[in-house]
Amino acid sequence: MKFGVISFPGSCDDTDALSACGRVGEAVALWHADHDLAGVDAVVVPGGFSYGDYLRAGAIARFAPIMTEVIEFAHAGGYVMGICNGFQVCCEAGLLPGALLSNLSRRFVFRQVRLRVLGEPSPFTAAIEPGAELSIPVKHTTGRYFAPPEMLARLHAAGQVVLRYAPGENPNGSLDDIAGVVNEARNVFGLMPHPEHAVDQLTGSTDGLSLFASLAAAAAA
Amino acid sequence: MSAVDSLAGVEQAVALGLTQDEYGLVVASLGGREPNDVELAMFSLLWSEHCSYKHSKILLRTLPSSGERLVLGPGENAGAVDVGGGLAVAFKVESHNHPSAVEPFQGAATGVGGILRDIFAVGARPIAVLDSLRFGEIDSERTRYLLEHAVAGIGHYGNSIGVPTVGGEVYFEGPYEQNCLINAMCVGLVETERLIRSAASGPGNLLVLFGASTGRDGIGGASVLASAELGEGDEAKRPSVQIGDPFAEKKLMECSLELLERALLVALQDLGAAGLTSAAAEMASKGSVGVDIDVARVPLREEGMEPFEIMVSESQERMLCVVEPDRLEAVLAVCEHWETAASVIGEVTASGLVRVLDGERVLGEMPVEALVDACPLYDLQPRAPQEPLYSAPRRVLDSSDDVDPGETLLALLRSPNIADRLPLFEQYDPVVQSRTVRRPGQADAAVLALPARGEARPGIAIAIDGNGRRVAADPYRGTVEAVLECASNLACVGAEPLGLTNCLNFGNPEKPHVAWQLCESVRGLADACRAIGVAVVGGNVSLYNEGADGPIYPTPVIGLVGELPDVALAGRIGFRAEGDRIALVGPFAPEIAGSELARLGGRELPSSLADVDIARVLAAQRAVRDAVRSGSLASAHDIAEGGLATALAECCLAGGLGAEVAFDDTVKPLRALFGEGSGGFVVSGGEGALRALGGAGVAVRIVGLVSGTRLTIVAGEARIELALERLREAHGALRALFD
Amino acid sequence: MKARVLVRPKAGILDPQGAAVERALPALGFEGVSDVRVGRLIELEVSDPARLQEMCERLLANPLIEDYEVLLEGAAG
Amino acid sequence: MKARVLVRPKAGILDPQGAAVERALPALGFEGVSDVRVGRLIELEVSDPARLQEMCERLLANPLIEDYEVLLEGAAG
Ligand SMILES: Nc1ncnc2c1ncn2[C@@H]1O[C@H](COP(=O)(O)OP(=O)(O)O)[C@@H](O)[C@H]1O
Ligand SMILES: [Mg+2]
Repeated sequence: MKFGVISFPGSCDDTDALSACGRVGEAVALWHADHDLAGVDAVVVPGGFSYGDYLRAGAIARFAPIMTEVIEFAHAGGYVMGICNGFQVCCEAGLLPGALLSNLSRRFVFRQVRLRVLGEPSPFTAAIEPGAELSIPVKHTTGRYFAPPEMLARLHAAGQVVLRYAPGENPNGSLDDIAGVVNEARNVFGLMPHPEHAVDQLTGSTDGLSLFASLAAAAAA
Repeated sequence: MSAVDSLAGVEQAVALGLTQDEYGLVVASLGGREPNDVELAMFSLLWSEHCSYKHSKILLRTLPSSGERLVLGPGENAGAVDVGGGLAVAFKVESHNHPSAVEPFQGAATGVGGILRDIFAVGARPIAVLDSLRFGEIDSERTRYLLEHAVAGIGHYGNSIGVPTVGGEVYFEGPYEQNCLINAMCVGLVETERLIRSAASGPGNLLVLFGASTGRDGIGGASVLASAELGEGDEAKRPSVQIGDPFAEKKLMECSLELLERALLVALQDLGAAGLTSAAAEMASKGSVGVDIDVARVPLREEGMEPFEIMVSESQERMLCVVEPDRLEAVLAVCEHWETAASVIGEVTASGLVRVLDGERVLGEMPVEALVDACPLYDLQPRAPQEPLYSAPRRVLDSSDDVDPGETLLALLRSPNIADRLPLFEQYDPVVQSRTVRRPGQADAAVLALPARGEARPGIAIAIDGNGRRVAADPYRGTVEAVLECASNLACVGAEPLGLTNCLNFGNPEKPHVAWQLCESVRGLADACRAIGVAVVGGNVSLYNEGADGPIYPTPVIGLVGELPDVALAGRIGFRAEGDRIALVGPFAPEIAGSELARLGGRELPSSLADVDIARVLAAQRAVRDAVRSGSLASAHDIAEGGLATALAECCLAGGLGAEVAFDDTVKPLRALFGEGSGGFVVSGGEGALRALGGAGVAVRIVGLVSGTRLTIVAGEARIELALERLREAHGALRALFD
Repeated sequence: MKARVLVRPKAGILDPQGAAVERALPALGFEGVSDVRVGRLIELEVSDPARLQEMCERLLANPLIEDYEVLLEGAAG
Repeated sequence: MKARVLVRPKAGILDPQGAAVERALPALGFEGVSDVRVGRLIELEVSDPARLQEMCERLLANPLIEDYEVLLEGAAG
């Protein structure tokens, strides 16, 4: 099973994501300017500050040449996971519903947060007990999840909210403590927390591994 | 007629910061010819304090600059030490004080940008940033403004470029009110054989400028500004502020590292203060060659820039490299890949001259030596002050003996110099690059993992420190203490010092008392480095840090890098397990004079600090380090600001566990609880492990045990009993600043 | 032609920046200020102003969360 | 009264955002765009518009690096 991790100019957590993916599968780097997904089974759009987060986080990156392929890949049912800046890019690209707004604090926040995995089925959380709590860091300035009321209601009804900040842990003012959502077809997943920074006890926690492992299993199936 | 007679020339030179005598030397070094505008601008910047180190160079030569593990010493953009496995760690700390006083967000951001470039200029990938900040009293509106924006600026740059900010320190003291300090340190990792120097060589080789285009940023900025005091009329000196672009720097960094990875460069140099002028002259000087620069080939951001502006512009995010002509195409291709503009702007010559051209026209022609080496160096005229230099801090607390010691402890925990820094450092990303084993708040030093070597998981530890108030009280001992404190911080995570960097932030060195502070401090620094067995690999000097009320506290900021064999065993501050014993280790001889408590109580600075028994402090550090490395301790924390009681409270809070501690024989409880001095550690673990620390002359005293959810300390007559919740609330005092 | 694009958070969307400005003003002695919203200003030279709307929809604003308005030089604000 | 404050980077001051947008547009098929500057838009209700300039100087803009312009409702833009 092969992951591809995109690097945009300004991506920062791309190498971290590559090595996290490498723990559960094969992982290759993909370059923003290419029109080639190198035959991967799952795409990770990583964290960082693509194009400096200028104008609006993710707004410029979503037009990168490789995104044409990613969008096509996703429409064909391919698995895509957008982490932090990658989540923002996926929202801007229309692959995921909603948008990410400036944190209520208006500041960058790094914090190890507790997350709840909801019972809604998804290939990204399949290996995790529903209701389980994960300890994973967040680090962002623009992480407040927003969707207009009707859209939000639809997301809840369709079980598209798969990850929430545990009570009292919401670091940014996200609506309904939403930390991660999937698209309607459930093959694209976006989350603000950084599971790639929770794959080794030495650097803090291994709770993020299960997300990569779930995805690897789904993509291999 | 001697050109020096030209009044206009002298006047202009003086306006640009040169003295009349220096101007005479410039003329002499040009063979009696007066410099034209372009040349004068270049001389005035290179001969400024900031670039020439004319008041500090002689002193800096007294610092130990060789060591077993040193692989790149002072003189390069950053120094480096060997960390085994064919790897070296390059590091340096630098100030950006004056630009930050003008515009704190951009000043701090570009300060980080500048120090990052120094690190990748030697070929190392930046793997960590640390910051060292000094502001006035916390209740000043200006302090809050500076704090908020400086912290945001540091985060903005470091976070966006993907380099973790893993540590730092901040103090709030009156003497910094009008002259804040913003120092940033960067640490980089490089294969030793890939370290690159900045010496230009090979006449006929090309000079390639890459990165951002050149605008009027900081014309007469850093260099001139940093050589003059800020005060009233501050406004007029404001230069065009430099704006940091971390996105451009990220691409520049990846581009530079790939160029080096592919061995495409002869030499590499960042553009910092004095821009192209300094970069080109330094590269030529180090390689004993000449350079021609054609200003017409420099890509500009603004129209109508004059040649001198192009030569001294401090536009950020630019690098200069020397390239063999047949590698040019490959170099440009790498730059293109990273969306980084690159232009050939000149070439290396055998002339020994820096020549500035505009196409065919020669605009300036100066011997490299004149620019770089002919600037006079000044001996300082130190004189120890007879009167106290600093007024007593404002009293905010009754620190007399009859105050409840519990209340005193809470006041200390609440003090901005001790309170939890979380509200600041949570604005920084400490984990990107996946090396960070100990984040801020977890341990006394940051710990980063190096690539595994077989089963071994070696790492490095980094600490940054410099308590200006104690240096003000006693420049020699205060500086020794600062170095020892960094070494103690490393010991607590199990690391041994490898190399040291420093930034000397002082007032006007032409004043005898400031000169005395500087001399004494550097003497302390040199002695302490020899004692802990490390070289000074490089650093920075920032002088003329004064406001209307006088100089800042003399503030040598010390950055220390060490190694540890196994990061999995890196120490932590926090108590770990109920029932563990707590011991006080080391030759801890606390004094109230010069302490944080004395500051809160509004007491004058003492006229000296107690002598430190360095050998015994080192023995204690060794004992703690070895025990941490063996995994026998549950926690280790050095005693610093706020003394023993504060250290115990910090261990409780970091571990979420209470403690019961007693010192029955204490006669002077206030001093025992809150006094400060070097060499004390609070450690916890099993009784056997703690007793085992007591070898080779190291004092170990078991004083209590980890237990419950309250901190209880009995010291002679005095008794503290506080719930963790109350400690936590007090310790969280800085949170209110960021709501 | 010179154009200005004004982008603001949609009504109903919480605007912490606007709120922060609103909170800060009274402390500086400015009373009587309300409904503060902070958005983005983009100024640009365009050869074909007819394409501005498309530029806004696709790049300069995110229609889910932002409203925009285009001002052409010389036109009324 | 409703007011708008347009804040933009001063001429000559580096504008990384504007540069990034300008670079991105051609790739999206928008040619002929230049001189892009990205700034801030602040909209507010003020009871005393005479004080707006002072507000800009002290809080809404950073006069060191930014220019501002005040547009009052109904006035020409
Ligand atoms: N306090 C100091 N201790 C040791 N070396 C220093 C100190 N200050 C400056 N240096 C060394 O002097 C050289 C010139 O410093 P600087 O002009 O700041 O370099 P750069 O222009 O690369 O930032 C560097 O090699 C630096 O490490
Ligand atoms: Mg340098």
